[in-house]
Amino acid sequence: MGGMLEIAQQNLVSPMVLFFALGLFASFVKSDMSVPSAIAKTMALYLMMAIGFKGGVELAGSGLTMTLFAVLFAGAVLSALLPVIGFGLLRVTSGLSRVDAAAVAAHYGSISIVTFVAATQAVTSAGLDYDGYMIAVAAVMESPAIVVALLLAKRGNGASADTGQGAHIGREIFFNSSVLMLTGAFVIGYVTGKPGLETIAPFIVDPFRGVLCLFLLDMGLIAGRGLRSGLGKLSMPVLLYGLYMPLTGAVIGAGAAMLIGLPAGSAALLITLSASASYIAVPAALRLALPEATPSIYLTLSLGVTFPFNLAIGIPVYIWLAEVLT
Amino acid sequence: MGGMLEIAQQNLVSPMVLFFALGLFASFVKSDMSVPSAIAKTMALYLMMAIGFKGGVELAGSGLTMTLFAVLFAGAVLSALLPVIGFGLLRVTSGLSRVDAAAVAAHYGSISIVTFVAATQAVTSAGLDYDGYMIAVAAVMESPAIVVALLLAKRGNGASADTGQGAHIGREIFFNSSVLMLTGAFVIGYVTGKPGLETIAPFIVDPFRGVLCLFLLDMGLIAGRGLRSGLGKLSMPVLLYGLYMPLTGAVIGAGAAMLIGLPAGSAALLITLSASASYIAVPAALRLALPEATPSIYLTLSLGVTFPFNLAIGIPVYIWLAEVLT
Amino acid sequence: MGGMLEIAQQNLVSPMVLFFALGLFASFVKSDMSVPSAIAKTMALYLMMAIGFKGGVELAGSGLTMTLFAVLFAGAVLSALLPVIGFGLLRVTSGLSRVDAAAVAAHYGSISIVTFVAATQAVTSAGLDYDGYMIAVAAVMESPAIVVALLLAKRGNGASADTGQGAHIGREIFFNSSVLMLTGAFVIGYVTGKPGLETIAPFIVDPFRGVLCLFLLDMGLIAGRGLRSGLGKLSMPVLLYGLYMPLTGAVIGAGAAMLIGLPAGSAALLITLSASASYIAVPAALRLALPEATPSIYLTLSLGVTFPFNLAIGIPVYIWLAEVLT
Amino acid sequence: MTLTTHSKKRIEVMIEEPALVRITELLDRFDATGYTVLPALAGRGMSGSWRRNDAFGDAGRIVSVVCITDPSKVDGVLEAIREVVERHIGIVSVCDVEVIRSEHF
Amino acid sequence: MTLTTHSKKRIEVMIEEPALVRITELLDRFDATGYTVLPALAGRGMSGSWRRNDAFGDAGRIVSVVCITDPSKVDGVLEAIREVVERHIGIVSVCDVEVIRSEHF
Amino acid sequence: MTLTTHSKKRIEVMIEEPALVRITELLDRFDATGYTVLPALAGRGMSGSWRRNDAFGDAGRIVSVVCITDPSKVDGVLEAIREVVERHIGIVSVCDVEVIRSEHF
Ligand SMILES: Nc1ncnc2c1ncn2[C@@H]1O[C@H](COP(=O)(O)O)[C@@H](O)[C@H]1O
Ligand SMILES: Nc1ncnc2c1ncn2[C@@H]1O[C@H](COP(=O)(O)O)[C@@H](O)[C@H]1O
Ligand SMILES: Nc1ncnc2c1ncn2[C@@H]1O[C@H](COP(=O)(O)O)[C@@H](O)[C@H]1O
Ligand code: NA
Ligand code: NA
Ligand code: NA
Repeated sequence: MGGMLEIAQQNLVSPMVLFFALGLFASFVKSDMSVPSAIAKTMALYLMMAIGFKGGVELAGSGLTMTLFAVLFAGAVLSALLPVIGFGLLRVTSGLSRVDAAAVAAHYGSISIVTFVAATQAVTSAGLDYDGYMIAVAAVMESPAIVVALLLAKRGNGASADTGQGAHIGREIFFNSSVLMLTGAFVIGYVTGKPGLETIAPFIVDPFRGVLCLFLLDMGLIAGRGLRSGLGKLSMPVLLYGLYMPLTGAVIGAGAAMLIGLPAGSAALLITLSASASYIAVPAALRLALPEATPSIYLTLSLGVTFPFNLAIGIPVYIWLAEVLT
Repeated sequence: MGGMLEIAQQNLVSPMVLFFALGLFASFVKSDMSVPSAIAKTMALYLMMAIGFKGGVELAGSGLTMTLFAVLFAGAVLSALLPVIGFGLLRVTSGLSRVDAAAVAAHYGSISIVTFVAATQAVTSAGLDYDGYMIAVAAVMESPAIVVALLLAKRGNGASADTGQGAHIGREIFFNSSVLMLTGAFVIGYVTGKPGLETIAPFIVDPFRGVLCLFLLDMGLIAGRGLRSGLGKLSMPVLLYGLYMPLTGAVIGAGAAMLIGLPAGSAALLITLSASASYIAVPAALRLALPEATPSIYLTLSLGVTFPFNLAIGIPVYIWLAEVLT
Repeated sequence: MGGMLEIAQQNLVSPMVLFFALGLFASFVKSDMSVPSAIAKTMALYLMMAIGFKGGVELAGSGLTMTLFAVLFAGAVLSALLPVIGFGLLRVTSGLSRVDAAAVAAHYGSISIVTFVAATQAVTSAGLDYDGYMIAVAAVMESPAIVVALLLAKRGNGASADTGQGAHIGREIFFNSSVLMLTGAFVIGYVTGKPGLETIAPFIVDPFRGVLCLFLLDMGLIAGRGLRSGLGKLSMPVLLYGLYMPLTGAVIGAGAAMLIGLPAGSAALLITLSASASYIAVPAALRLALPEATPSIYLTLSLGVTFPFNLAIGIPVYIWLAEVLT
Repeated sequence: MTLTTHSKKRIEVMIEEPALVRITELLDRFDATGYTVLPALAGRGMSGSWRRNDAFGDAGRIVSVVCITDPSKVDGVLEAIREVVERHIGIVSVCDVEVIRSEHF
Repeated sequence: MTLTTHSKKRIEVMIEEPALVRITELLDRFDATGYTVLPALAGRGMSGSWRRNDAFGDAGRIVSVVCITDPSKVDGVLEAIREVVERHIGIVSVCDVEVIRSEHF
Repeated sequence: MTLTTHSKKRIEVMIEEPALVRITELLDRFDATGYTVLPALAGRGMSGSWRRNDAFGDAGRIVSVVCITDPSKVDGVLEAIREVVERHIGIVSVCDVEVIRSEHF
């Protein structure tokens, strides 16, 4: 199915990646272009609604299998394990405080749903299939990383005790908009199946890739502005973390995929999930649970460095990795 | 055509109702999920634009008939009559003040366009057809109830005279966004007919049901939050009104449908209109015209109690009623 | 292909024009109908993304020709030349100050992308084709008029020197959202070609005309409200300018089209571009670069007078002109 | 301050959106030179709490009307505003401000 | 002013949106009768600058909480707010205002 | 108040959105520690009335820039702001506030 270079090249000239590049360009020339935040928020909801629903419908078609449970379990373990590794790496290589290191590590243990969505498109373009349950895996991988990172941060005395806010934080971690929309739409897709999908396909299937382009334009704008203001503040070891951590996650995710025996398409997605870093759900949860951590570090890193890296280079590599290993 | 249970079951597992349930669930677990108000407002405009346009196109196909005028007239009478009945029932059964009783009654005389839209989908799923002019009936039924309720409220001395604001209130009642969009799009649909529809069908027809799902998700969120904060403040008689008044309206609407000799699909819609309660246009008009009335009563009742009731249980019942009676 | 009257009539009963009329009507009856500004802004982005992309794809199909460069050059010259003519006419016929005259002239040298988009629809409805590069011409014509008008205004001493703001103003003129989105999407369309278009056509092609209807509804609302409050403040010569300047521009644009030997469809678009007046990009740039100019004059004129004129009457005339002359 | 400034009053009215037009008309009537309306996102008061995204239409939403005006006009304006907010949901406060261009107020 | 007015304090807290709930719960706890939350578009402070359209989710956005309350309650409320803003991004200011309907505060 | 507070000035500039960048650059230049920009929905002034939803693009919209700063800086800042608002649509007011964490201003 073609080598890595071919996938990479095809990826780089997709409208998706090019609109992201347009956003980056606009931010670099300091254009006033912007997408209203109400629209950005709704597009994010839409993407999760669509991907969740389609995943549920797929699963209704294929049924519950042992692989499903294995990969859900693997997802949870990866999300809990990667922050520990990332935290260790950061503490050893960079001068980040315990709290900042834990905060950054949380982002890389959790996932970026947009990176995931972009990967589903690239997987399909590469002629592969993926299983519907991979969307459930994405939902499962959102939260454990946050819990683990909070434990890492609080083990020291860098952070003061957070009394009486447990309920808010718990909600923010387990019932945040992103987890709930993915899971909810997944369940609805599962319940209504193909007939349900047919009634709303012209909304959630057909325009999906176009909406993704507009969303990525906005991400390019935001990532570019974040980079412009934040890049100078990152030390070299931290910056490098934004590049090697996704690859580290990818390798570990690839190992898990091999263990379970996932087919290539789904393996590529599990690898992508492991390699991707959150920039919506985790930052919001951490501002509440770990306000001492510096937002500009984790946001610049996950949105400004790792996201573009994954979108342009990472995804083709992960697909190639999945094809080679499975 | 199947019995009521079949329609009901089919209705309950439609993506529409399930997304509403997801919104309710999200509000009960206190998730931060929300749809920006700019989007909710635009989706409401969109739904009215789409349903209005399609109705006009239908009418252009079928032409003006005596039935059309009869049902328009019936709609206006129902909208004016139901508040009188509702007002009487509330005054007798509940301790609501004259002003609050009139305000609540106004909501149930007017209509909920989203309930109507959901009913058109359910009618179609049940294998029935409806006439395009039913959309004009919906538009006609929006406003008379407000006028009648104001008269009921002002007959007593519970409300002070409202000097010099007549023009604003009149506009709010007869040219509110909802009436104007429905009527305007209806006329445009009528004028441009099928060729006009073809040019914009990929916008107003194809994605319609998907948009409705997202809109209903938002309504679930809002209804759930309204219920959580407002339900405790409603007395039992008021709460029960939210359940028996739609059924009362339905029966009276069914009578009108029989008198006119409407076919089953259109009859189901007239019954639904009579049974539904407004939560957008009427509240806005009443805050201006009857500020003494307590918003939390009428909003909790119409949006939190009657809307979910109609969506989940009412609509199948009304369709079944229409099939049985016609 | 039918005379002017036929094109005009067909244009007047298109959903596009009728929704604009609905917006006008709603504003005249002082309805509260409105489209949230976040949505209006996003629809504008969407229209430019769609039209830009499609233009680029067209060009990828037809390749770079001499005509392309000729018409790009002609566009730049027209955009720079028309403000000089307009400025002269205003200074001679109206009592407008140098600064106000230059500001108004800038709007008419630049273009209205929505008028352009409406014209592409009308051209297609009239059975004509247009070349993809006309979108690049639209992008090229946005900015020169602003520069020329600033020179006209500053030659006198009506405006104080604007120190140290050159960079902002330059960005506002050459990298404004509108220019960048048009050009960027055009390039992306050119690079990805037909295969790229296929992936996102259900987003940018199919619902395009429907979105345009909703956008024009909003423009009707805004134009109507602008007219209501601003029309009385325009003197008769200024008001007339809003009617004869588009025709003047059209005639000059038609001359350029003949010189280049453009086919009828593209000629109609070049004429429309010359005849149209900006109401988004230019006002924003002028508030920064020429704050002494009175916004209510140029906005009322371009949005309240010229835009409706072009939409209802101008476009059919320009198409007819193009057909007659080519 | 060495820059010449002028003492004015800043009236702030938090009012439910449907009744906004009553406040602005009143300000027009009293020749208040200008006002600015700011949207609110959420709030709580005696009649309960609300959030912008949890309301349909305008009912239930609060906006904040800011009017900077001359002390001489404040009494009349406040009296008129009081009448509106007595029937509608809303609160009113006034504070002292200095402005730099007195011709605007 | 001839109209009877009452002296109150207007507390304004600019706080990052994720921590908003901490401020409002605190105001509830201290029986502050009401508050209104206004959105902000952009800003700059010691922790850098931000714009609403350049942030995903709520993190990084500032909202302004306005609470008009009785002078007697201000000390307690401020002390509690200080604790929140010491851990979160936010600033606090207080000014004197006059209100017309004292039963609301 | 028993809590230690510090006297500052709260400058509020209502300015048309296209000129916002001029105000914020000026605040940067004068080392004003921070500012927050609030959107407005509608307004009326000498140059007429406007509503957010009735304008395309930013032209015609007003935003409110709030800057809490030390009294010692106010004169310079106001003088510079005056120059901007003299060419642009905008109004300026200043009021006294107390803040709790002086290191922020
Ligand atoms: N003390 C207060 N400070 C600031 N805003 C308030 C206050 N009291 C009420 N509000 C606002 O005014 C609205 C209506 O207040 P109420 O009439 O007391 O329910 C509330 O929802 C708040 O948005
Ligand atoms: N002096 C100030 N005046 C007004 N707003 C401020 C001020 N300082 C900070 N802010 C706002 O509070 C946010 C956080 O401030 P900081 O914690 O200093 O970064 C800024 O982004 C501004 O929106
Ligand atoms: N006295 C005032 N109080 C509050 N806002 C004002 C006042 N005067 C003007 N404004 C705001 O500033 C904008 C421009 O004012 P002007 O330059 O007078 O037209 C108006 O549209 C209002 O939003
Ligand atoms: Na990850
Ligand atoms: Na009804
Ligand atoms: Na032009």
